[in-house]
Amino acid sequence: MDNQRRKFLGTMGAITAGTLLAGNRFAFAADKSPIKVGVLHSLSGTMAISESALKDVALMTFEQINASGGVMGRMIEPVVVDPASNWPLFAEKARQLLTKDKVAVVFGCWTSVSRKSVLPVFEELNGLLFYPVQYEGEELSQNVFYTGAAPNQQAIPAVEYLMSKDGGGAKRFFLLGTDYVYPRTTNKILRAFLKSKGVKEADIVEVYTPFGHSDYQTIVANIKKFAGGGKTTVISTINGDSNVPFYKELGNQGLKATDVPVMAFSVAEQELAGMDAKPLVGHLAAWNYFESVKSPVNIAFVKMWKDYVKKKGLKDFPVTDDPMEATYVGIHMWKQAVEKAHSDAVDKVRIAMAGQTFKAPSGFTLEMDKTNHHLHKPVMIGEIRADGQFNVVWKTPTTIRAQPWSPYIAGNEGKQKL
Amino acid sequence: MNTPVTENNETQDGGALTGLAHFVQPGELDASHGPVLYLDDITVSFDGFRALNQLSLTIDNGELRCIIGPNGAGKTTMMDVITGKTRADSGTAFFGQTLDLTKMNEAKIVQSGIGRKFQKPTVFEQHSVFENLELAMQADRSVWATLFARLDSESRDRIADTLKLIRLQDSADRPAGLLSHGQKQWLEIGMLLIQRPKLLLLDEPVAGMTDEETDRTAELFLSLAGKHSLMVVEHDMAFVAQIAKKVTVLHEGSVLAEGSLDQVQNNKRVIEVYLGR
Amino acid sequence: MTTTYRYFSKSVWLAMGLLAIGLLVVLPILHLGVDKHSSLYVSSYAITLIGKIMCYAILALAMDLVWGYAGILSLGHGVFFALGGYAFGMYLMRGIGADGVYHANVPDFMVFLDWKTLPWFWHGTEHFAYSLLLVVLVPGLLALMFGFFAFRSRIKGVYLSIITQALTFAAMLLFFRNETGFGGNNGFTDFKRVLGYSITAPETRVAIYMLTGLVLLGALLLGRYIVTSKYGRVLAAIRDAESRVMFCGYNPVSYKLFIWTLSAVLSGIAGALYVPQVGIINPSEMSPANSIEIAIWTAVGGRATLIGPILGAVLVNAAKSYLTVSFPDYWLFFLGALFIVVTLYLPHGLMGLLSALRRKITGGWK
Amino acid sequence: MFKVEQINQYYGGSHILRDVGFTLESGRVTCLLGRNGVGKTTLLKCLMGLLPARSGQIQFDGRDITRLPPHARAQLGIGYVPQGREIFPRLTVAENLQMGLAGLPAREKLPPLIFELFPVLKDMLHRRGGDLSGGQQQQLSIGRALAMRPKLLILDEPTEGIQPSIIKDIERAIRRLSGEGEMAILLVEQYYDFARDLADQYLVMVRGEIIKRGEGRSMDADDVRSYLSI
Amino acid sequence: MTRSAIYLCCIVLALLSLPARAALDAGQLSKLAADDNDAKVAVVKYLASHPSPEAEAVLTAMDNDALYQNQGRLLIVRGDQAIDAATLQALGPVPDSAESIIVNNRLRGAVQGALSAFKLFSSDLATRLKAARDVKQDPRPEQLPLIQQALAKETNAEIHQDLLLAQASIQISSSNEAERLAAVKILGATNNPEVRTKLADMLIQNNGQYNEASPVVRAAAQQALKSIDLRISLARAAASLFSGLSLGSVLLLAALGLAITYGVMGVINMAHGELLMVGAYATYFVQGWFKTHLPQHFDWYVLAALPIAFLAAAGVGMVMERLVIRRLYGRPLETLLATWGISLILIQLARVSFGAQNVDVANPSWLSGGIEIIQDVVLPWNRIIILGFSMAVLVFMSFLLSRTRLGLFMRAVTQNRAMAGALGVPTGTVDTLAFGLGAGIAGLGGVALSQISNVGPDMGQGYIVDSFMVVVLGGVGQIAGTVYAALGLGIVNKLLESWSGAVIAKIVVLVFIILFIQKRPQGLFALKGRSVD
Repeated sequence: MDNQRRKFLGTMGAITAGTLLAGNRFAFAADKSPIKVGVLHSLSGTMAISESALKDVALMTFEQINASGGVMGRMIEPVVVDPASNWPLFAEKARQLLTKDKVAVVFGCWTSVSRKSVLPVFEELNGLLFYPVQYEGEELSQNVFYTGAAPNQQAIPAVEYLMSKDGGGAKRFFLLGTDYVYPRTTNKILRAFLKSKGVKEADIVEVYTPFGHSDYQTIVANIKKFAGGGKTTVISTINGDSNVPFYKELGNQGLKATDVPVMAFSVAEQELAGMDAKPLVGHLAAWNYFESVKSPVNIAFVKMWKDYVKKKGLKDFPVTDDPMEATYVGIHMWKQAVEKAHSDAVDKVRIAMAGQTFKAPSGFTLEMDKTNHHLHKPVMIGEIRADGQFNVVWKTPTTIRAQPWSPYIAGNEGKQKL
Repeated sequence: MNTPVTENNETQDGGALTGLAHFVQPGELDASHGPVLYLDDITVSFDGFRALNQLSLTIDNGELRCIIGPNGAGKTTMMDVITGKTRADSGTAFFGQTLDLTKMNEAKIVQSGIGRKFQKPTVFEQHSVFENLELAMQADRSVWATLFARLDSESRDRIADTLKLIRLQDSADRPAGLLSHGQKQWLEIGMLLIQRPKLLLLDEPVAGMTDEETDRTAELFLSLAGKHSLMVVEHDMAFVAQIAKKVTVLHEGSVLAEGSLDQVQNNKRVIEVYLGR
Repeated sequence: MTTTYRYFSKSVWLAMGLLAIGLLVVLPILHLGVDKHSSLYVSSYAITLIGKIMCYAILALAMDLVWGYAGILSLGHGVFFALGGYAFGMYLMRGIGADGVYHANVPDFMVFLDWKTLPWFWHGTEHFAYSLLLVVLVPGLLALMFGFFAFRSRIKGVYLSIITQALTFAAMLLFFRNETGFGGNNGFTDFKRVLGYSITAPETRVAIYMLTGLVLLGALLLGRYIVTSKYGRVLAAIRDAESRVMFCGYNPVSYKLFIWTLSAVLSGIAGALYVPQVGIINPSEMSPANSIEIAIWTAVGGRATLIGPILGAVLVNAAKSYLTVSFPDYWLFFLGALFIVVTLYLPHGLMGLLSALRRKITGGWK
Repeated sequence: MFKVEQINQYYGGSHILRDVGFTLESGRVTCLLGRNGVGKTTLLKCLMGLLPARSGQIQFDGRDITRLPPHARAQLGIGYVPQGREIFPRLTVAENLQMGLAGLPAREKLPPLIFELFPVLKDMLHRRGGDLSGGQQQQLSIGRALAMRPKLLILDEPTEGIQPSIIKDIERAIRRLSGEGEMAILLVEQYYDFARDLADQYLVMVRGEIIKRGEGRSMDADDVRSYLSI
Repeated sequence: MTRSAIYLCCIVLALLSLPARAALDAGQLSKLAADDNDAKVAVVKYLASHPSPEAEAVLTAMDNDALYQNQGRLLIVRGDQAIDAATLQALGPVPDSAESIIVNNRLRGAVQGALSAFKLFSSDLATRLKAARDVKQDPRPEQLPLIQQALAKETNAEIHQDLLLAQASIQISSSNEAERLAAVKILGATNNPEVRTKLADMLIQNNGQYNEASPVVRAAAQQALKSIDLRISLARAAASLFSGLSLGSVLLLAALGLAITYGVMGVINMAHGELLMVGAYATYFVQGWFKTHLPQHFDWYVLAALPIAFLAAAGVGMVMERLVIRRLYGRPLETLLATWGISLILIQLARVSFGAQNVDVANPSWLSGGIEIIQDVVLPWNRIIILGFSMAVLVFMSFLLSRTRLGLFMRAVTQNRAMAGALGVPTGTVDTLAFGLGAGIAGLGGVALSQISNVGPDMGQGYIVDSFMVVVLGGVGQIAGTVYAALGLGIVNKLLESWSGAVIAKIVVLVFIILFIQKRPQGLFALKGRSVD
């Protein structure tokens, strides 16, 4: 029904626009119909907690682009669907977006499993997916642009920082994660990396908890025990809801960041807004962007989001974070690529994407790698402040090229290109 | 009972050889000598309350026995023990001379030839009358057999006969749930009969029946006696008078009196329990 | 509600036949034989969506057999469905061969875990026939074991429902573990081929789709045979008056066990058909919420009707597909309200509603 | 003050109560006699509203109470001592008695009359109801009904399975209650002597019908006994 | 720490007693504005060695993220006023161009170490005690001179002991054998795990050489290790028992409401988890109200939240009962499905009205931190209080059930509904109220959960399976059984977790429950009697 009406309005719009622009000297001006783009983020179920803000930031970005004249003069028409944190439903919705709604591009997914679920669909139907979340790597697809960080753009610099004098010169590593692929792979890479740095096997512990685990008493006690053996740091790949009980337990059992800092890869401003940050001061996170970055682009970006949340009466937290920035960057790069290619056709856009640059809120100019579909990104380490923001305590001087295939995993040599 | 001592000894261990005349299959009824049901010293208690108190009772082959007694005398519990629904705390219960009821489960007990009608009529209300009888009919009860079961003409005839007997020919295809109370009682009796049980336990079979239905039930029971053994629990004294040869009065979990209706009615203790106190 | 339904009236047979032809013959032709830009073209979206819903319909039918006919409400049928899916998924994973991202001899996720060789329970899964055997045996044996203990202990009603929920929850946690050897949270994805054919080829898709349709049809006929057999009547009798059935000389344990196991096997087969069509199997299929939803499809359609659960599965899932696009923020309200309305006002589901309407029109039942 | 007219009740397909009607007066004991299964208890359930009557009317103090739920009837002042006592087994004796006050305002206390009639209850206040002997439970059940200060007291076979000494107590209690003249009492019995000793009027029920009624003193003469004996 | 630095410190300490001190060296301070952390650490060390109000002010400001720089000048920001860091003179409002000086963990550690060393000289006993504790727990070599200085002056025995331990913890690495021996001898009384590691390290042989050359010291170390290990293992055992009890109390709070609605009334309420959620959101709501209206009493918001959460959840529960559950009595399986529908609606309602994300519910100060039974073995206050709270709820519930008229009616209705009605109990109203009570108790559980876990729309889903397991295991209708089952499951789960990891522990517990129920279908505390089926 709704689609029908939309289609009708779209056609009417195109006809009107076409009439108005008759005689325009540009050959492509005839096509002023809206470009449909898909938004594939869970709005219900367990992942809604993370993904719903990405849907809103995407809609905000579309609005911004439309307000400034659209893409090649064509308006963006978003098609929002709810895959409900249900992985097979992700695949179904992806297929629907590509075959029924015929969207030019899809922005979406958060978890690895959702990406893995839709990947065959995008490859089969030659669709285009922009994936905005940091992930474990070990994947490369013609049909996906990865705007989040690969492990070498997050995990490895973070550990290097922890081992440095400023990071506290960590000697022992407690790798704590939720039991799924991202933590497993990340920790595997880290283990190999640590070994290459001369860290002994006995100084690394890996512990995994089930999804939704909420009782971290034993684990925090074990961290303390482990920390008795020397300068220790915790590298947390705990995901989602479990972070709140983990950090609460940490605070209440008196584990201080100055003694045993926790470096998290899945905790950003949005997550912190959902917990009391005061006991967490000094704990760390590694990202490619923090809201507290003081670049003019970022100040505008943060203001735009805050205004948008207010204007729309959204329930989202008026803070920005890395995946939101990655979504924002991805959409803009796609727009640039479409304009460069003079077409929204997937094959043309894909070619145009290579080497695309964009001045990102992180204060750096990000570049889409010419060959591996990943962004060159800066790496930043932030320490949690009492107000739920991060102090950027360290950052790379320039952007870093992604290595989706970690050299620390056997058999990955020479795989960095598509 | 006057069963020879030797045979009694044999039956104690489940019974392989009874007497010299015939060989008995374990698990099959042997009531060729004496009582079809033999209860001795049965005690059942719930939460300290003794529902049955050292109850001893025997029913002969082909006998029609009426059991009466005030509420709470233990009639239903006794039936529960016989049919394996309740386990006795102590005492022995034999069906025939070889089948130890205390060691069998409900289904086994039924298969060996004891049929029971509940106080509240329980029929399969969603099934038709015909199907009710079909399910109750003696047949192979294994899952496979029922999966591939086909009704042969003999079975159809038996169902038709039973329908006639219980006067439900015209309702054969109606769901049992739509029958009147009395009809349900009849259907349940029919479901017992079609199992061809050796012993029928009937708990208040005429409750809720019209006078006419009651009379017909009495007729039916009298005609069954001899071929089957019947144990009827009933309060309706007119009905009891119609059918009873021998009456047992239960009181507080054990037998208070036993004998013909006359004897029982004139028994001092019975009068005391029922009227005097 | 009256007595057992007539299985089925002539018009139902006719409708079913037409529907089967439409789904199994016409749609595939419109997908394969018609030009993509034609208005008659049936998209791969429609084919996979219908295929998926048909898998759910088989699952709902399996649920109906135990719940509708035997009165056993399982809140853990997802585990059987998922086990079937995993069993066939193992075959599909092996079918990837060395085409995975690591070009290794073991599935990619094992490379993450540094497993050099396949664990023992993966042996033989490269054989299609063996994996089909697993599809049947694994859910079947689990159901048999669980059912044997549960029914023997006379656990029924809500108790049984709750422990089936615990069963699927425990299984979900087990499969989430990466060390268990089934790919953890990511499960199995990225399948390449089945029996040597590319899994994304339209012909393969249509073949699996048609197979699903045939299995659904077969399951329906099997279900009809079972519930109209004497066995089916005994089963319904157990549901309505278990003690009476015992006093008719039947042992309810074996009766329940048979239908329970059969239902688990059917669920497993549905899972096996589901996996190649949706392209992923992961432990969330075993989440208690998913299993409860299966019960809802069955309740919405109408228990103990065979057709009803199929109808319910189709309607609820179609509504879900539609509402998650049109009203993404509100579809949970619809779903929740549906649960409540059906249980409160439609205790016999849509089929009950239909027959009530028919009675109203024709005046009186039958 | 309590009037029953043309009550009918069915169970399944069978007619359990057939046009039952009678009236009860304050200060008088009415005995309803009949064997097991004639429908006495069903009738009482209809009077209490536990089983709504299919047809007919029940009036209490001139008010039609046929459609009232049980608790509303209790609040109007109908006390019920059911067959089998129906003591709350896991409540203490004191709590069981408190339950008798359920229909009254919270400040009401137990009338001392209860302990005068059944002194044994006083010693057992903290025992669980389920642990009492049958006779004690019967006294408790009557005491519980008296706690609500009923205008009509219904007793269903209070002598069933009770030892003679307690039957004497109960008899004394009923006599005293009726003697005070403020209460109508409906006593359902099978125990002829007990009924005869107490009855001001009697009703005999057979197969759901009241087939005989009369004054209590004429019971012997009317050969009521024959309807009860076996 | 080099020897020269120690000398330097000694000289500095000698200066401490000088009456008048100059303001801080602005040149030194300005290095704080630079990006070089090594330089910053050096400044902190400089400040640590110049105890003065200015130094303390600067360090405190750094610790609180209140140190700013404006064009190379260091400012301490208090509210919206700026103070010159070197002179502590007020400078008026904070200029817009001021930038915060970022203090990372390394600096913060140094800052806090310096501050606690300063506080060793405080005239306030409590401050000194706390400082001594901090120093004992985290002794830093650069603190040694200050510690020794303090030791010389300290009169309080407890503080003295702490300082001795701190000194020994540092001197254990001394190159002087006598100092080491003295240190090791004292250290049997420490609980510091790092010290323990150092002691253990002495006894390790490397290439045939003990790390500690002196056999006397080794013997003492052996002795010290023994007494430390005994104490630590006792404390750890106590702590793991506690964590089991604590998990049990959480399970109990989650399940108690269900013990009424399911156990007593026989209603399968799949929306039970969402009633917990209602309680938790009510807590969030009250917290927000306190933040805006009563910020000075913020710490007490949790207490105020208790009745609100109870009423909110009870209200939702009563509405549920009236509108849906009432019509489904005697149809447990349908109730199950309908309440599942209700749970979906409640989740989405929460999502629509509060957003999909978790909301922030802070622990008030009296629920933060914990009791340290020995160093690094802490029993957190929130868990202790929740343990106590669960017992209080239990008492509250049993009071309601056993001492009030409503409770009496409820028990009577569940034992014999018809008879209760015949005695004048409006059974329908009692059902509603009883369900409200069960729901309200779930709401109280929600308040407790908000203090240890996340508060979000989906939070209830995580508890529903666990709660049902507890009630079923304990035996339906058995409040006492529920208590034993909850605490037992908590302890078993925690024991298993330390042995096999969290995932396996949970699976094993579930499988155990499934098997147990096969064996005893009526749960731990079965009701015996005729009415079993």
